[in-house]
Amino acid sequence: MVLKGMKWTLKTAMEREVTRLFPEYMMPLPDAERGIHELDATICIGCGSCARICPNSCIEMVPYKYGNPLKNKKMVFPQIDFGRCMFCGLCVDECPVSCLKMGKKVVLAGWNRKDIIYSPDRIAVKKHTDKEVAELEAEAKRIAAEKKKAAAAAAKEKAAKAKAEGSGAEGEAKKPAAKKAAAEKTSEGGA
Amino acid sequence: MELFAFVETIMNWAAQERALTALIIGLIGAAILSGVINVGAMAVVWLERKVLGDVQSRFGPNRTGSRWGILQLGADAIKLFTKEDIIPKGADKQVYVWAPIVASISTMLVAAAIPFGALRINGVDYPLVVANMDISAFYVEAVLSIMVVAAFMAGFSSYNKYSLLGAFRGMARMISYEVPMGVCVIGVALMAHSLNLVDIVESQVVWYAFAQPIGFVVFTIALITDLGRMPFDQSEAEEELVAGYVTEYGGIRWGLLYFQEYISMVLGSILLVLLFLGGWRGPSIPVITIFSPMIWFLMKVIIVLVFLVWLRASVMRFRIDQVTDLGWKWMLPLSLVNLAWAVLVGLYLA
Amino acid sequence: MTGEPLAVEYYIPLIMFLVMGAIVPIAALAAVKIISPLKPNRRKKSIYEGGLSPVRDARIQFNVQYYLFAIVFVIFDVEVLFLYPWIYVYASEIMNRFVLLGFLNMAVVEMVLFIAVLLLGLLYAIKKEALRWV
Amino acid sequence: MVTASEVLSAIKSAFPGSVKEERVESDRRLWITVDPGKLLDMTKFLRDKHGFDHYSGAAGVDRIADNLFEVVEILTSHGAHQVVVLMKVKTPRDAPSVNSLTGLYWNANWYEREIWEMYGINFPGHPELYPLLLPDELVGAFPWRKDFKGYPDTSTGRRAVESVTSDGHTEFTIMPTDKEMEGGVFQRIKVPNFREREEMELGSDAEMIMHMGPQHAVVPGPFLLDLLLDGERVKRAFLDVGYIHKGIEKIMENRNWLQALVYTDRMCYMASISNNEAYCGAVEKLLGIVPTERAQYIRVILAELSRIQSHLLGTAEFLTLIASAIYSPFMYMIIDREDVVSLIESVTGARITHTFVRFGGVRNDLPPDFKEKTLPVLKMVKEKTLQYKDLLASDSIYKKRMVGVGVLTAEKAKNLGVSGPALRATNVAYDMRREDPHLVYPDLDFDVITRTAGDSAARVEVRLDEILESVKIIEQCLDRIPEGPIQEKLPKKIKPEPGEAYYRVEDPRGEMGFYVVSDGSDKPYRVKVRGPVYAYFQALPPLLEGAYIADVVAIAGSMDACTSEVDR
Repeated sequence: MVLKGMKWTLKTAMEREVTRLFPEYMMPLPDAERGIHELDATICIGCGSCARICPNSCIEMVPYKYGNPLKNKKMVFPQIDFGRCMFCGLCVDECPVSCLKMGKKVVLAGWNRKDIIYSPDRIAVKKHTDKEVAELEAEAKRIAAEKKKAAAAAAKEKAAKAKAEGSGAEGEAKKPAAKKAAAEKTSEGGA
Repeated sequence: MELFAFVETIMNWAAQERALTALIIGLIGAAILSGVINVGAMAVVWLERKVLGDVQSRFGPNRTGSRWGILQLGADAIKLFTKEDIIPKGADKQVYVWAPIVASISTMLVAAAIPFGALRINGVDYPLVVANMDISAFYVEAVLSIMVVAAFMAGFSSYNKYSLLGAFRGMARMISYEVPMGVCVIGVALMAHSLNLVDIVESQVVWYAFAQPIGFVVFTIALITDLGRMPFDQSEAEEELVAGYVTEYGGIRWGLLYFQEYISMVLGSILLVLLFLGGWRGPSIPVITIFSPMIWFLMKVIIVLVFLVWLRASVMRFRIDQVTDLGWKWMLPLSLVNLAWAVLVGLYLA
Repeated sequence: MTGEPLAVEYYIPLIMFLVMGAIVPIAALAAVKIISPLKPNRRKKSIYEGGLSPVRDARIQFNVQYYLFAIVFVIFDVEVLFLYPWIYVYASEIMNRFVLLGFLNMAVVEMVLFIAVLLLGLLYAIKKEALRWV
Repeated sequence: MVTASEVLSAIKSAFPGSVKEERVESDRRLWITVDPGKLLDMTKFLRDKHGFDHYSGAAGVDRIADNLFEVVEILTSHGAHQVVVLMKVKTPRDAPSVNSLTGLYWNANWYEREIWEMYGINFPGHPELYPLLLPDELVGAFPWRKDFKGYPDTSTGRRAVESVTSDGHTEFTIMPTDKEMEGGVFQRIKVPNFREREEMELGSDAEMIMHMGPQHAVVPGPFLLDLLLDGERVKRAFLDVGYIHKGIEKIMENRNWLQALVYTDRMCYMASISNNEAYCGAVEKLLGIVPTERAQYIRVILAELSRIQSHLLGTAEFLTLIASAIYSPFMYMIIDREDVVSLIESVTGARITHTFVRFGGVRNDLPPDFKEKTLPVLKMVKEKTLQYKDLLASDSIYKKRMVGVGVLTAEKAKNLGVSGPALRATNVAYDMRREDPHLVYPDLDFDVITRTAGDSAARVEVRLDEILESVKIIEQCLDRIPEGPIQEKLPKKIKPEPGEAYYRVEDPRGEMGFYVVSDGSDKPYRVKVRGPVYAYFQALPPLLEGAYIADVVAIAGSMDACTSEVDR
């Protein structure tokens, strides 16, 4: 007979509801949750690995002010189009400095498609202030200047050496060209 | 000539003073009752959602109008009234348009003859009924099945295969259960020695549910079938036929058909209470003695309604051939057994 | 024909209810006509059948099995109709005079015979699979 | 036990000189390339003499560099032995033609149709070589060939043409480009379309064809089930799929090995761990690595959790089909499933599309309190499952509706090529976890659930019992799981050696196989998915004949189908 089912439903009617009224009560999320990305702008090096691995090409590297110019030479940071993101987490795995994480924030709504393209500023959980950036930039300039000096010195030395040992700097010259070619290739892939 | 004589009688009657009274009573009763049953049906829609929610560990309506969602129906009504009114191409327009109206008429006609409780004054119950006919039980049972005609009209005119099958299923179901239902009513009438619903209620010193247990069960099942509730809702089985006979209806037309279903659910529950559960009979409650029959009556009706909803949440659907089989091979013989029992009790033991 | 047995008072309210039952939906439809927008087009008016246009139309010839159902129903509905007046008769004074063997009420006997014949018919219909759903 | 080398020598002695290439990968895998002329005889020989009674599928591969097409026929056995023969037939690219195996295996039908429409390989002897997945406009474009430029040609930049109809609706049509029309790249193949084929079957005026789908309550996703009805009985059923065909196999060819993993999730969200696992297993074979032991245990735990949630949802959906969405035990199963999904989420971080399995390991380790959290849930699942079994067994309406409905005999089921619970309900104990041992399954103690009735009720019972078995497996795994790394060392750039691999796992719905071809680059050359639901769907029309409409719903529901995987 059907009485067992009826008994069960009656029993449940006496119990408390399990539904949560969503905006008021959010379900507890685990630590491993893959929610909206969180960017630590202070350590991002702008390498673009995340943009390259993204299967949906939803990450774009865009310029952003409040990062660390010491580490991120071009000052480009990931901007994520959540309209296309499928939260697979490959970008997080790929990040060499673990600056990109996925947090527990999952509520994602906007009036139009542009609203859910999150700029680096919106996903950044840690960023530098204007003052810090200025200091870091100064620092970067200083280091760059030092490096230039050192490089010049090294070049001088090298030149001196080269003069002594013959031509050995050809390999050095080739490397940047190869890098440039690789960068072009990836930008094509991203588009 | 007969017709002429009839007209003459009516004219004669209309010349009397009682005519005016009857007309006024009829009009007021119709207006009040149509309001009451509509509000009642709205309450039932809300009740169903809430009970289903409870049974399934959900909340049910909980946003519109406080935690209890009491304004949900108002919101739904506004939506239905502002929806575009479209008649599908290929539909038989006249029949299509008339189906909801016929449904509405059928429920109103049932409501006319059904007592909606009673008031107790000086120990006497005065039933609240507009047309207190001698054969009201017979009349109600007859008019209740007009609803299925409306459903058939709706399904058949829609020019849609789901609707067509739904209409056929609805008709076959009604056909299979109308006879057992009628025989059960006869069993009750036998014991009460009357076909008047008021008399039937008043004769229930023992509820007929106890006096005729088989009849009670058969009648309940037949009633659920007639109302098209689970587990007998094959005509609108949404997993097979989408929405059955209302598939092509939209907006307010759908709303009317849907609403009539709930009204007939209320009326059906009332009928069950009147015939088998002692109607408004019950001990007087002090202080509000005058309303005590009303309270008993409403309580019973609500219990029946909740039972119907609860049943819907906890049983599976029969297949249509199993339904007709059940009707012809089990319900009909069982109802006859009940009739025999009623004859025995009514004739020799009483 | 006189005025009394017709009990017209009972039927006048019924007409009122009938009118009321028709007025409510018609009023609702009229209200919708005023309130709601109406911009029909081919797609909105098309038949819903799983999202595709139907193969052939829905006006098919019905299987004869459906009519068998209806016929069996008509027979039994007549039976029920006969039973209703019988309620009033079987226990009446007149019938109490026709009693067989001291306890068999003739009205009951007649009805038992009547129903038995119909039940035989039902058995036959079931046996012949007239009540098998198609 | 029969091994692959024994099968190979038997073939060689029976058909000397017809085996062109051979590779015995292991005891259970045999790769041979055979003479196209001998294909039919050899298959017949294998089927009749060596118990290869299960045609598992076929894959087309476009070897554009060699100017060849390859068709890989995958033959296995229902329990007689565990050898999988992958039989390759090569056919020239300009006039491709391979003999059809439909005469030997009924279920070769759809696989060959798919290869025909995607690659244009002709199958002489096929009874109904009609398009299956592609829309009418694309038939004849052969989109999975390697030289396919996109349709319309993406290089010309022309996309769908927008037009406004008379009643103000915007319609999009995809037209072939002029270049394609002129150049003959686009050859329209004249075949009767689906509707024309079914209208041919319409007989008397009392019959009608009713659509169930693509937008209908019965279907778990958009597919079209057309019923030729006489009264309420189904005379014939027609099935049309491809409404949400995503071309995942082709997309995977254009992503690198790791990115392609993401798409396996989306094939069937109810079984995403199994799909991940099947793909990663195949790639691991190519890479020649074995996942660490802890990773293997984690994979098993999650796969079984995923099986539990899938079976719970499958049963719940099935109940809505025979009862209604209001039927409460449906909700109760969903509620129970939520707990299981939350458990999976606590490890993977996602609720349905996990992207969790990695080559040689898994993405995350188990959270520290995983065992403490899991055991109560397992206990609850066990209790509830027993209650559900009890409920269904005691419900007389359910028994009336389901017992003896949609009966599959063992013979018929094998012939139709179904697998998983539907096959096991016919008393064939065919389970990939036993047939093709992977991960740590051989070490675990569990039963393969079978039933004898083969009807819809038996299929549901098998599912509910499998939940209990999965609980058992997880409990064992939680006890035994060792400490250690969760990720094997991988090369920095994943570039497997040229080669191919076939790996199959037990999906919640049955046999899920991945056939992966590598050409040594960082992208898969070809990925072929052999999904269980594809086989279920193909078996559906013959199963539905003679049923009532209400039973159609029940039978389709008891198969626990997932359209998304069919239209992968």
